[in-house]
This record gives sequence, structure tokens and C-alpha cells, in this order.
Amino acid sequence: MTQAIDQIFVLTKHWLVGLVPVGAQPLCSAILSVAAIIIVFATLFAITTWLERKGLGRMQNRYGPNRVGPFGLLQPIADGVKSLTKEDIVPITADHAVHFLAPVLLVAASLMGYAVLPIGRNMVLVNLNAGVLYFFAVGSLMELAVFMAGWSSRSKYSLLGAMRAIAQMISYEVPLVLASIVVIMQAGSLSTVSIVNMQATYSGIWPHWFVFTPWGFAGFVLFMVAATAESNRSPFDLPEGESEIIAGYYTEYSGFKFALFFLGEYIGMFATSGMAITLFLGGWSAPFSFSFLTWIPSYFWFFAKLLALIMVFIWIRGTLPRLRMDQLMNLAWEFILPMTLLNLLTAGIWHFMPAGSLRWLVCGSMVVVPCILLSSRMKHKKKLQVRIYHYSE
Amino acid sequence: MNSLQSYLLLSSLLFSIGLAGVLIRRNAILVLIGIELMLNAANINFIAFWRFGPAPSALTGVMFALFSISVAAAEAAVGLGIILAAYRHSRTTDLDQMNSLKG
Amino acid sequence: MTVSFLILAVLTVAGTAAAMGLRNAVHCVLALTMGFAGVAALYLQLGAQFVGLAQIMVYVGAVAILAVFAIMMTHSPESANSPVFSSQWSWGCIVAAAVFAVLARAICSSAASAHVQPPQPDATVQQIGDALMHRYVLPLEIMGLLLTAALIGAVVIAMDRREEMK
Amino acid sequence: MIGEGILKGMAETARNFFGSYVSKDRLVTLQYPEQRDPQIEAARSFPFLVCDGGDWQQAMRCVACQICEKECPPKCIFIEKSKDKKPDANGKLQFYPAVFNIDISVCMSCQICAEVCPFDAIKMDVDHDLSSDDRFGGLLLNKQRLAKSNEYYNSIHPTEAAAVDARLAGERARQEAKAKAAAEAKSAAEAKLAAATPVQPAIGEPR
Repeated sequence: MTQAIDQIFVLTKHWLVGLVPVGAQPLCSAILSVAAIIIVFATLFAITTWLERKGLGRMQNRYGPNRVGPFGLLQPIADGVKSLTKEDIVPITADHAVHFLAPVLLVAASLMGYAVLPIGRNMVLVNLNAGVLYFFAVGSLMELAVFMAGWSSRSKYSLLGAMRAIAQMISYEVPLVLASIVVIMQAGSLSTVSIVNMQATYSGIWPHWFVFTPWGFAGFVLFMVAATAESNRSPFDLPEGESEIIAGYYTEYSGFKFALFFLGEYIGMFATSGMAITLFLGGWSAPFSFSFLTWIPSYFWFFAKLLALIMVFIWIRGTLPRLRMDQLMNLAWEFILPMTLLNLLTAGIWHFMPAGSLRWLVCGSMVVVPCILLSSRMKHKKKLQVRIYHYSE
Repeated sequence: MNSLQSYLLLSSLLFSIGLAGVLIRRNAILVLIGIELMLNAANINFIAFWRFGPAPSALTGVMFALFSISVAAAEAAVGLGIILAAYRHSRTTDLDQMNSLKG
Repeated sequence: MTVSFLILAVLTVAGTAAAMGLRNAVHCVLALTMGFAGVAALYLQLGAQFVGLAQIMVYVGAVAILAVFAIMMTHSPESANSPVFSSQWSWGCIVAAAVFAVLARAICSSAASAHVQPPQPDATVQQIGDALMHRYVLPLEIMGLLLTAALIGAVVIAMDRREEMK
Repeated sequence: MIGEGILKGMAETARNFFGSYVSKDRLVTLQYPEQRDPQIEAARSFPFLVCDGGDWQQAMRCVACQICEKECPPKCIFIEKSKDKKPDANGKLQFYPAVFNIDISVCMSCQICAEVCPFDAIKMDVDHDLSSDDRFGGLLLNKQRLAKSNEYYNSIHPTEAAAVDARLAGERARQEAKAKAAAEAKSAAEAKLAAATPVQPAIGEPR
């Protein structure tokens, strides 16, 4: 019974695929999976916009949306209708073909990442041998889409936003990949499915999630910081800094194309969060091996973790102010990159030391000590200090 | 099924396109891109020969393609750096106008 | 020839031909990324998953972006009206066509190229990693050195030295 | 240590988040169309025309002198002066505006019209939710929409209105006294009466 509930979507798909002729079965199976992924994550996008507005509102002691439907729950539908019915304006000097292709490419690229995310037990679109590499390769397509949007608009704000976005995405892609390499080292595989399978075992009641090791924890935090920057979320939202460059690279977009950019950005954020869950938080596995927890279906755990990470994203957005460009770059190259490199070493030492408290002590100190040293050095160099306004009084 | 021949023909076509680009374009950056295309054509050959070759388990073709991709990346970085430096010097990337070695 | 190969071949050739023929340099690079993606798909079709994904990551994610940046940094308004092709473009075309003719003739006449496809060999990441760490460890190290040298060299070449000259 | 301040800030926002559900007085937002802040007296939005008495066409104070039209910086007032004269609230024959339009989509609420008006006929309103789905007609206020009673004026700006009313009453009384004095002087010229000291009427009963 538990098994059946856990595999209900897989079984349903098999049953549906069995209805069509044999020749069309692979195509039908692929279409079903892709449609399911698009529908589920587009719905999650709608829920997240509501959650974000509500959460941010409450953090600022406001109500948030509360007019459309109970608790404003129908607000995403109203937003969608609004953006669909708005006039689609294309600047007359814009490069029309590229201007049109940019949002399409962005959404397509951000959706492609889901192909290798294990959403539940046996619920992955393709179990690629080089799944993690595929994920990052597809992620690099987003930079191109951002550039196309910024360049084709023929607007200074768009171009500046695109430049900022690309510089930021390239700088943070390095720590993003390096932070995930520790997991690949430990798991000995680039396949997302086998990475999750490795974590879905328990000793006692404790799971073998990689986040419960010194290098895993450090890697997770670094990965999340880099993921925040990669998805252009606050406090790294310089590419769309409203007070400086209006809306960044999608300044010249309106109506549904603007909504597509929004969708692409959120879908990309979910994808990187999903990757963080897969790599560090045990994918679809339950946090403890109590029978009542493992009875809960695997996809539920995945989405629970995903929602938790989204809430952390919202929480951080409600807390932190936007960084300056030099602070952003300094953080990437002077703090996060050395930390990820050291983390690689820590993971290697962890692998070769015998299990015990000594291993914890050595690896823990290898994470904590450089972190303190690097941050005190950054503070000393006043790179992250409060900005002093020389000319304003 | 695809034959080795079709892949080789495709790669030679790519090579010729890259070569034509190198020979006829005036923009230095696009010339560099033409060279990248020629390298890509060579990579297709490596992979095709690995796939259809007698000993695919040795992975020689794959290795060669991997190394060639990284060399190409390094080449692109250095080449574009050189083009930027040349641009700063002569204020143009037009190869027909960059006709003096004197600084 | 299968349909998928034909589609990918057309995509690749169209992308690269557009990259070499279009007027606007940024359009050229965008068309080129299509060609690179087509090549990557060809690698995937040939069963070299790792190489195909590395191709997307390196060429689409890095080289194309780099080229676009370089084009935008070297863009000058007067270059918009100057001719795209060099003065001896007809000679270039003839040479390229001749090269293609020779290559195509050689390929078609070769007996070795009539091979049929052997069964899919597996090039898993594990195998590639093993090969890199055992048989090809020296080239790997040299590659690392080369990339480091290229990194430093590119920075040094592209660095603006006006500050020092003062 | 890096991140200390971040954690502190996150604790603060979490406190706000949960606090807003626990204590209602944290939420200062008013649910606008249903709940409103009490109107403060100094509020100003757009001009309106003050009328004395019942019928708005009869009782309009405006005499179409067109000073406001000339003074208006964004030129959002349009007045057409009447050809004939009509009795105003005091029964005196006056010109009146045949057309009086204010385009409040242009108006910048500078209050100059109200200041220059010698008849205290144009004053500032407080009504601000004037949004309309008609982009042009809905924001072009005509004479009828502009006309509002003096009681309304008294209700929105009591202090100012009281001062205006007092001044108007004083003026009217002075005029009446002058007229009376003139009449009395005429009669006194033949009757040879003693000094006719006019009595000031009480303030606050203008009409």
C-alpha cells in the first residue's frame, strides 16, 4: 500500500503509456513526463509569488495581497490574466527576432534542468550518466538568454543589466560548481539518481545526508549563496536593481514576455534549489527513518524541502539589502572561491580518515578556522564595511 | 543507420565553412570564431572515429576531444585577449586595416 | 542516415554558415551558438555524453559569451557601414570550396569510411575519470598548466597598462 | 565572523513576521476603501466652487472674473463668461460663468486659484479618490461637478471656512451700513438729523 502511494504517479504514467500503440510509447512517455513537470513547477511558481508577497509583507508588518480570493490566494491568477491582456510593446529599434527569442530561450533553458532532478523514488525524467554536468551545462544557457534580452532591447538600462547579470552569473558559476564537486567526490558519480540513493540510507535513525558532515554543511551553505547569486535573487539582485537600472535586462519587455522572464527566473531558482536538495539534503529521502515518516511518499519530502528552501530565499530577500558590485565580486573571489577550494581538500581528508570524533574535529576545524580567518581579513580590508558617503552631508 | 562517411562529410563541410570564414571575414573576432569552428570539425572527427573505430573501449578519441576542447577554450581566451590588446592599439578590429607591425 | 542526424546536420551547418555570413557580429555569435549546440547534440548522438555536455558548457557557456563581450568592447560606430568581407573574398571562397571538394572526394573514395555502426560503446563518466587519472594523467596535468598559463596570459594581455605608463 | 549580522537581521525579520500575526497593532495598514484615516484639516486636493444656499446655479459665488483662469500655472481652468447678469445669493445682479471647467488631470493642486479669488468663490477640496475609467471626460470637471455648498466647505475646512464666512459677513454688513448711511444721509439732508452711528451687526449670522 505504501509502495503504491509512493509510486502512484509512476504507475499512472505506465498505465497511460500502455494505452497507446507500441511505436508511439517512448514519445508519449516523454511528453507525459515533460507536461507533468511543466504543470507542477508552473503551479509552484504561482504559489511562490503569492508566498513571497505575503511573506515579505508580513516581515514588513503589512498584510500582503488579501483582496483576490480568500487570503489573496487567487492573486497569481489575477496577475496572470493581467500580464496576458497587457499590450506587448517592442521598442522600434529593437532586434525583433532576438528580442522575441530571449524569453523563450530563458524559460526553455531553466526548464531543461528538471530533466535530471529526481523528484521522487523512480521519478526522474532521464537518469543521465553525467546528470550534474548536464544540469550546469544547461544552466549556462541562461546567460546567453540574458545577454540576448539585454542586447536586443537597444536600451542602456537593459544592456547594463545584462552585463551585470552575466558578470555575476559567470563569477558565481565557478563556486557553484566547485561547491557541488565535494558531493561528486564522495558519491563517486555524476548521476543524480545514484547521489540520492547514496544519501537515502540510515544509520540508526539518522540519514546519510551530505549536509550532516563538516564539508557537506560548508558546501551546502556555499552552494546556496552561489545559487542565490546565480538566480539573481536579493541580496544579489544587482542586475535588476530597480533604483539604478529600472528592471535590468527586461526593462523593455512588457506583457506576457515580462511574465515569461519572471517565470524563467523562478523556475531557475527552483531548479538550483532542487539541485541543492539532491546534492546535499538527501533528495526525496525522509529526514529520519521512523516508520511513520518513511510512510509519507517520497515526492512529498522533495517538495517539502523545496518549499522550505524557497521560504529561506524569501526570508533572506526580506532581510538583506542589495550589495554593491565590488562587494559582490569580492565576496565571490575572496571568500567563496577559497572556501570551496579548501572544502575540496576537507572532503578528501574526510574520505581517507577513519570514522570517529577525530575526523569530525579535524574536518570541522578545517571549515571553521579558514572561514573566521577569511572573514576577518575581509573585514579588515573594509571590503564589506558600511559605505561611507564622502560627498554627502 | 548513420555511417562514418556522413559524419566525416559533415565535419569536412564544417571545416570548409570555418576556413571560408577565416579567409573572407574582416572582423578579427569572427576570424577567431572561424578557427574555433575548424577545431570543432576536428573534434567531430575524433568522436566519429572513436565511435566507429576498432577499439572504442580505449577512449582515445573521447580523450582527444576533451583535451582539444580545453585547448580551444584556452586559445579563445588568449586570442580574444590579443584582439582586445590590438584593438586598444589601433582602434579597430578590421583585419584589412591592421596592416602595420610598427607600434 | 537517420532523420535525427539529418536534422542535427542541417542545424549545425545552417548555424555555422550564418555565423560566417551574417552582417551583424552579435548575430553571428548567436547563430554560432546554435551551430555549437548542434555539434554537441551530434556528440550525444554518437554516445559521447561527457564530451557533448562539456562542449555545451565550454562553447555555449563560455566561448560564445566571451566572443560577445569582445565584440561589444571593440564595437565602433563607423564599422557598421564598412564591408563585412575582405577584399579578396572570392579567392577565400574558392579555396574553401576546393578544400571541401578534396576532403569530400577523399572521404567518399575511402574504403574505411564505409563502416557500419558497431554496437554502442559505453563511455561512462567513471571510465573517463579512470582513463584521465591513469593513462592520461600526464596530458591532464599539462592541460591544467596550459589553462593556468592561458588564464594568466589572457589577463596580462588584456590588462590596460595605462596606469603603469604614467 | 562573517554572517553574524545576517543572522541577527534574519532574527529581526522573523520576529516581525510572527509578530504581525500575534499582535494586531503591528499592522498599521488601513484597508483603504473601507477604513480611512480621519481627514486632517490642512488636506488639499483639487479646487471646487462654493455656492451659497440651495440651487447651485443660482447661488454660485463665482462672478466669472477669470482671474483664476489667468493665474493657473498649468492652465487647467476654462471659463466662459455669461452675456447676461443674474442675481446672486444676495440678490445683486452679477455676471456668472456660463462654462467653468477644471481638468484635474492637469491640475497640480497648487491652490493659487483659491488664493487669488477676490470673491472667495473657489476653494480647495479634499476629495481625492477621483479615479475614473473615462480618461478624458471623467477627469474634466464641469460646473455642476465643481459646485459644492458652503456647508460642505464648512465641514471639510471648518476653521478656514469660519474665517471666510466672517469676512464675507463683515463686508456685507459694511456695505449694508454704507447703503443705509447713504440712504439716511439723504433723508437727513432734509430732515437735518443728528449723527447716524451705524450699528455693527453681530458676526456669525451672515445670511
